Amino acid sequence: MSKKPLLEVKNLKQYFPITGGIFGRTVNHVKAVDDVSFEVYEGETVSIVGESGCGKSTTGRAILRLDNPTSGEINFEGEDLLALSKSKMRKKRKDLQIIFQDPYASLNPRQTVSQILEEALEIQNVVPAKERRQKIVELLETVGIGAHQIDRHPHEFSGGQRQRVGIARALSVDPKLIICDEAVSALDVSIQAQVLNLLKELQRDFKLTYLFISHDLGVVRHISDRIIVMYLGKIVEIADKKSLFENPQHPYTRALLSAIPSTNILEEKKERIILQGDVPSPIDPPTGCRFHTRCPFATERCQIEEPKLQKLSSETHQVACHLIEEGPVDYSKMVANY
Amino acid sequence: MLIYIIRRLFQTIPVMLGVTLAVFLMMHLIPGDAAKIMAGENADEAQIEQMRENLGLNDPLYEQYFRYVGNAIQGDLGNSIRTNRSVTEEIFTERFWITVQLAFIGTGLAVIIGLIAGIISATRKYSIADVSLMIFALFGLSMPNFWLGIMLIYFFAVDLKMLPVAGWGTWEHMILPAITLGTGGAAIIARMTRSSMLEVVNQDFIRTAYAKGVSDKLVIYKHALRNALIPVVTVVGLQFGGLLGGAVITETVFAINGLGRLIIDSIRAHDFPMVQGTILVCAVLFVIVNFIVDILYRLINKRIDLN
Amino acid sequence: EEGAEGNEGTDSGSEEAAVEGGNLVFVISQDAPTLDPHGMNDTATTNATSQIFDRLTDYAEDGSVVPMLATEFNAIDDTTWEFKLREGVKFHDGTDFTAEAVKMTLERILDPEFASPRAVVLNMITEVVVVDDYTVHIKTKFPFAPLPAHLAHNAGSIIAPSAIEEENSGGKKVNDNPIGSGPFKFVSWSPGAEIKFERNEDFWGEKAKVETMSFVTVPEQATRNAMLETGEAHVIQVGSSDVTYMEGIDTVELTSVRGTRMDYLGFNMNVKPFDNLKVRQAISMAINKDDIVNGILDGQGVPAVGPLAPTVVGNYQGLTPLAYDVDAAKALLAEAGFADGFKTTLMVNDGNKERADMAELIQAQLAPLGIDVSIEIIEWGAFLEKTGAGEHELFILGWTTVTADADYGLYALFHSSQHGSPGNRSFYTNTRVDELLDLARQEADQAKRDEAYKEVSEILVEEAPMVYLQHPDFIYGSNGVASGLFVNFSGTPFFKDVQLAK
Amino acid sequence: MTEKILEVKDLRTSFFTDEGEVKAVDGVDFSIEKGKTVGIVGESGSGKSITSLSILRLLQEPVGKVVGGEILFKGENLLDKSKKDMMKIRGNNISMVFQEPMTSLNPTLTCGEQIAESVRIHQKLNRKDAWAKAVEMLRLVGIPSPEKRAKQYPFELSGGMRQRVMIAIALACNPELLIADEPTTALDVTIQAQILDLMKKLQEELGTSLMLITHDLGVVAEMCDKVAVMYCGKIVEYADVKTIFTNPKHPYTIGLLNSVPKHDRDYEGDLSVIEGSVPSPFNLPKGCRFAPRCPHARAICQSELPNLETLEDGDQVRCWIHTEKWEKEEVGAHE
Amino acid sequence: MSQPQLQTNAVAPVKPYNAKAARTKAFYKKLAKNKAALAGGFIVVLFTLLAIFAPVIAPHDPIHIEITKKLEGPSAEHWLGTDDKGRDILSRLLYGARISLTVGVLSTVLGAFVGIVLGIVAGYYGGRIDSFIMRITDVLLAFPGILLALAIVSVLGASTVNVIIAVAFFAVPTFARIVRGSTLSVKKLEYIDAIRAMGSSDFRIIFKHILPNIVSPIIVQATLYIASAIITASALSFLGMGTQPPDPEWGTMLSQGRSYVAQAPHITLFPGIVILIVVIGFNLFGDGLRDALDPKTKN
Ligand SMILES: Nc1ncnc2c1ncn2[C@@H]1O[C@H](COP(=O)(O)OP(=O)(O)OP(=O)(O)O)[C@@H](O)[C@H]1O
Ligand SMILES: Nc1ncnc2c1ncn2[C@@H]1O[C@H](COP(=O)(O)OP(=O)(O)OP(=O)(O)O)[C@@H](O)[C@H]1O
Ligand SMILES: [Mg+2]
Ligand SMILES: [Mg+2]
Repeated sequence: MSKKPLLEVKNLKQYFPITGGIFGRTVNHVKAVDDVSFEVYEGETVSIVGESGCGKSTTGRAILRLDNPTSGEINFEGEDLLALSKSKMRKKRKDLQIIFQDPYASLNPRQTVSQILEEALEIQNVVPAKERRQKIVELLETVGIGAHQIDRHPHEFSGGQRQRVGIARALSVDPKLIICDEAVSALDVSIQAQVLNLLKELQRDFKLTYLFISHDLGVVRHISDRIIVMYLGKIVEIADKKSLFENPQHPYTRALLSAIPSTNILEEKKERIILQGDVPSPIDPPTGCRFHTRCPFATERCQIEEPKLQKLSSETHQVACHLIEEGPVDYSKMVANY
Repeated sequence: MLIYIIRRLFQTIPVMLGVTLAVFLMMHLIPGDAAKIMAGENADEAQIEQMRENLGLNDPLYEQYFRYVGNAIQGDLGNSIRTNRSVTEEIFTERFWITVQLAFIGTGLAVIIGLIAGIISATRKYSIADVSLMIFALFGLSMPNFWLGIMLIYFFAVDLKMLPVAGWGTWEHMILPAITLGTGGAAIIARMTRSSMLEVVNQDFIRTAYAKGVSDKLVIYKHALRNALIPVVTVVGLQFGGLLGGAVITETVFAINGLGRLIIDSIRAHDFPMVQGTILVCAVLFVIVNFIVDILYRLINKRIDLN
Repeated sequence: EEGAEGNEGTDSGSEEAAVEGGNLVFVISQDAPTLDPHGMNDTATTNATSQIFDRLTDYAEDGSVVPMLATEFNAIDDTTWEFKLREGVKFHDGTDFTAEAVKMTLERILDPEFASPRAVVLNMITEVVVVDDYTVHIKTKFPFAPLPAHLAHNAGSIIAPSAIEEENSGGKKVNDNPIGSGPFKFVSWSPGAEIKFERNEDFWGEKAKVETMSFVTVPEQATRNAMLETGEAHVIQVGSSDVTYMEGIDTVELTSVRGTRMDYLGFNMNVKPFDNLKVRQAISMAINKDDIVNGILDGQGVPAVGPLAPTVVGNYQGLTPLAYDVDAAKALLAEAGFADGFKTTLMVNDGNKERADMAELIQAQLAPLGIDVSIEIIEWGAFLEKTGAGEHELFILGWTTVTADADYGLYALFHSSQHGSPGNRSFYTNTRVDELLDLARQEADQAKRDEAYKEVSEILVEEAPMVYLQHPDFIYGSNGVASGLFVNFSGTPFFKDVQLAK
Repeated sequence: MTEKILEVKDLRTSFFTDEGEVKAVDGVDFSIEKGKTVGIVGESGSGKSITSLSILRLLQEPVGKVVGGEILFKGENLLDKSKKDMMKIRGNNISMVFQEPMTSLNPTLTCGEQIAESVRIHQKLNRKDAWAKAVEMLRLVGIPSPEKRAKQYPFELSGGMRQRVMIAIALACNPELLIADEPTTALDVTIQAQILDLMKKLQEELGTSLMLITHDLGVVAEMCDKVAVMYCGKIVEYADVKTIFTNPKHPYTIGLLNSVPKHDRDYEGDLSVIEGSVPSPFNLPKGCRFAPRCPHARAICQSELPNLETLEDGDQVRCWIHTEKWEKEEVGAHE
Repeated sequence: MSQPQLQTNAVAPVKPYNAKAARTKAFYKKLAKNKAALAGGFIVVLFTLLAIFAPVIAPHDPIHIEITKKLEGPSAEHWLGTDDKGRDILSRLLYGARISLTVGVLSTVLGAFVGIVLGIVAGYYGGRIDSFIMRITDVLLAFPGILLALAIVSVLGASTVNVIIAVAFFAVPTFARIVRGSTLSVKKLEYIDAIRAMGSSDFRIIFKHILPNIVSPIIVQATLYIASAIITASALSFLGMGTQPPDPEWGTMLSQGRSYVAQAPHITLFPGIVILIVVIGFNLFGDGLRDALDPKTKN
């Protein structure tokens, strides 16, 4: 893993206005992503996990400038994407691609597979018009779709195959970074495994960097190098895979990990941490630490002061929690709470 | 809710301004000269000029407009060119209530018939009743209503002598106009109810109701209908606008002295203040009804956030 | 009075049993815009106000002028007329009718500030002098023979001074407070819908038979017909095309009156090719007036030979109109240099089915001459404006000689001082015609006047500034009326004597 | 052997569509013992939901129809019941929780009303008592301040709370059997944990039997006593939970278990996968439905459908490998 | 690179086939199954043909006046009788199809065009433009439709062209709203984001990706709107503000003949029936199209 960050996200904020009033005045904001910073290095896979609505997709979309972030910087290869002009950004898009969750909605139902890919090639003009057909066949073969299916429409494919077409489209412009937003969540396990393997293989072959967004920790553990845990628009923990799964630090991460039902039926069942209540609304997030409303360890300080991401002993592990500062946490208390 | 109502009221202001501006401009683009019309066929130039001056038609357009809006806010819509009486007074006589009555009876008829037909159709999909009701609805939708009105007169009043030909007052007078006016709306509501019902019936919560052991009837009337009504209610609001427009024709055919006829007469006579006034009142009426519908809609459909 | 025909067919089925009192329903197509007899110049106003107000003089069935509120009238010099007034007449509010009422009424209509659209009927009057309570002198600008006829017109309705005073002092306008001395009193009015009247129990003459009366407005012809058919309406004005059908209905009686109206196809003589006499004559000859009368009026009218209807005092029916002859017309047109015809526009006002029908028929009849007519139906105000300003080619219009006197029927239409909106929309100029019209206007001797009008008519036929099409009849249908409906030559119905059937 | 509350025998359900008959459920056999939990897993479209809907006879006739088999509830065949009888059973003896908490509640009725309705119908309680019961049920499923919540509409509740309301509705009449069709799929893991926990607790308290449909093997492992694995409208393996996870017999079960990425275990390299994808319901293979994707398939697999055979350890498997015929088969028909 | 380890769907039908054709075929199949839609389509096509070939089929000159033969009932010479000026009603109806269908279609196309542009702009760009456009449609909607049309015709004068403009005018808000709604929902689909992430211009997104995907509701709405446009046009004629004589527009014929309902019912009856049939035709066809284009409906 080289130490050069390919992507650097700094203090990214994405507030969506809630409009109201007579003239569509903004009355409030959904603080979907609130001051998030992280890096992605070339060739690695970084995952973002967290509960629904915590701002995973929003982060991904902001990086691609699919929405216009409220503030922050997104440095890609040293260049701030948010500062680029519209037309420059359009050219830049060649280097950053996205694969979406819904294999049904992410392909235009009116286009054939070859039209979809050809359009992608045409927009970025990566290969001359004459060679496009050849390139399309190659691309499809790469993702495991036969040349005879080139003129079919998306609805004639299974979900897994559609996802492959989506991957082929992303690959068509030779991107450096691919954001996979729940790229396998909608697929059946047996198909999901196929696609995950394909993604891994492509990464090896094309030296791709992935920002992998998912809520499935099993998948994340399988594919990632490093993992970012988000809660309500904030990063609560960043760590490499091993230390995150084996030594989670943030109470939320721990709860998350323990909440997943295990198939390991022979093992003694671990005590589970069951969080109380629901995720609060991102419109008026709790003060201080956003997790304090559900955290069994919350202190007064947690309610007032917002914890910052701090490096732990291991360089690659960062946590945003006041408890950590006060030494190791006794997580048995959490269990007892349940 | 109250805040919502107030805010929703405020939202109607730009619409109202737009409406006044649109009407005002339109009326002033009309060829012809109000002064000349008033003066009559055999009048001379000097008389016409005199009349023009009296009517303030020589002022710049924007001045006329601002004067108009300013006065309108105080309930003064100017004086009719034709009768020289206050437009507000002229509108808010009996005729206003007649049209409101007519439109509401028409709407009521449309809603009642439409809903019943729609529910019958939806609950007995593809039955003879369904097919014939939908054919009727299609006819209702496809019939020019002045034609329907005249046909009704000749059939029920002239041939069968069951009902009076024209006029307004007793309930007998109201039947034919209400049918004429309500038919189109009934057809639309029937079709809408049917498709809305069929859509709702396929939704998950209906399955939930069945899984609870709720009887068919209760599922239809308690669970499905309530939800199916949601899109229908909005249509009713819009229908009301259509009905106000339809009143122009119905009132003409049945010689009912309502706003619709006032509008037509005024347009013909280039009675600007009167046309402006009546159309404005119709638009206000429409906006108010839709405002009420909106509130109703929110009462039925609690899903919509009141903020 | 040459050629003047009497009215006919005014008797209703008298064998029906009549009842006293009752409510008479007269269904009209358009409500009166005002109940002020000075307020508007249109038929609907005339119809309504004629029931409420009396005039100094009146037209008899034959069109002659007879006394009404005046008992006698004489010209005492060239420009002064003396009127002796009826005594014991009371207005509806109980005030007495005196010479003061005449003075106030006439001064009101002549007041330039009041700008009555009807001032034109009486604007030759310069002064009204009250001699005593029951004598007035009316002075005119110039010797004006037809003054009694003009005063018989609805514009000459005598309004109670009390009503005028109230209006002047800022109270109710005459429009809302029409007080006359006529057979019916005004009760209430919902504009656009219904006017209610009741019998004037103190009427100076024979009292009205019905107790109450309402004028109900029904804009849709089919609806009016249906109402007459079911008896919901007692009286309606019947469209000429419905006459045949109505005749077939047992309960419906028809009353038909020859009118003083003349419908015409006008040329704008200021524009080519209508400045060319031959073109005008050719067009006159290509139009089959019988087709128009029979086809559009269903025979309910007479083809016009000249500008004046047979019912107008001073008309001359011995004229030889340009004969209907398509071949001759073609030849004339070729002589004029239009062998292949030309394109032109025919303007008609909207809202008048019969005129639109005429336009279509004329369009079809001119087609064989190679004249390609496109019809432009425009709104009444715009129509008057354009034809008044000379922005037109062909147009169809009508002129009702409301006073039944030739002066009213010719002066405005053909005098060169009347170009444009005053009435001469053909922009016709002929010094001899001007001379004759001026002369006849000031001549007291009817025979001399007739002579002048005869010559004018002959010139007008020859010069063809317009095609005189027809004089339509006024047809009223009644159902449930026993007797007594009277319609005058300008189509105004009078309900004083109407008795309802049992 | 304990009492069987539900016994499904050779259930067949078809949809008659424009394109032809879809045999959504094609001969399914399983049973649920009193107080126990049976899990049904399988790929999307394998017929899990249709099986459950068939049991309650909630299919949309005439498009979908049970065409064969028996559904014995406490020994009585539900397919023979009249509509009225079924109405009495639904929500009372058997209730159901659906997958989508967002759409499965009537948006125009308050939560309390929706719970009370069920009680009113089956227990003939009056309005007031039914409401009290509804509030009690909300409290039971762990909704804070239930009196207030009962008066709220579904849109005012979060997904997890709605699912609790669904469960409250289902359990309001103390049913003997609860069918839960993917009750937690739409929920976040932390909420899922809450719900699963709740269901387990309530099941223990009330002694309800549970039929749990899911595609999450983790959930199955945590919740179930027995597991039926479905593939293309058929049960391919039916065994108790331990056997399924420790000693799966059917190649599909094995493939399925291996292709799930585990969050609690590290491994290197690629996941093992099941090649290919589920056949189209209109174009089902003649023999074993799994044969086209099966790494072991032989000629007989392509041509003949195996039966669900009970092995010595009680595991039921639908696969030729576990039959005597297998040894006699030629190898290499596949590829 | 290494061959991906799995083969694609082994069981999916692999026979070579043209996908677009298949989809179109499925659409037609669905449409063909809907008898009402077929009947509607038949009516529409029939009247279109009649309109096109009117000069060939019509037995008489539609504007030739033979005043002596007016108000004749149906006969061998005049199959549907003559009107109040002795013109052949059949011929007038045939020629009238040209005007009425043109009014219906043209006003719909015109209104739809403006509506689509406004709707797409509002839906795609959102924000202030959206609010502004929607306020305009609010204003237009606040006028009862026929009044708006009346006002426009009285401004512009009564003629066929102006009727088209007027009827088109009040189609605008309807289409703008539908298009805006559809645009909003299509805009949310991931493939729009995907193509945006590719670096596509707004222009391409709107015309290549959004527009084609919202044509179905537009076409359905348009078909239904043609029906109401024909009716509105005839209502304007009734009020004397429609197509002017001698042009044989159906509504004009109907309203001109209405004074003869009692004495010569055929002259209103036939235009009335023709309007009814054609409007029903468009309605049925539109409904059928909607069903055929809607993936949710099966039967
Ligand atoms: N365009 C938008 N306008 C307003 N709010 C938005 C918009 N997009 C997202 N949000 C809100 O921002 C928050 C974060 O959404 P986001 O889609 O990033 O969540 P996520 O972590 O991807 O969740 P999921 O797992 O459900 O995909 C949510 O509360 C969402 O409602
Ligand atoms: N209304 C219907 N018409 C036609 N086919 C249907 C219908 N409903 C379901 N099917 C078919 O029945 C089969 C089984 O569907 P079912 O819903 O039981 O699957 P499932 O196992 O519950 O899948 P999932 O995990 O996606 O919920 C599928 O092949 C589906 O296509
Ligand atoms: Mg997301
Ligand atoms: Mg399912």
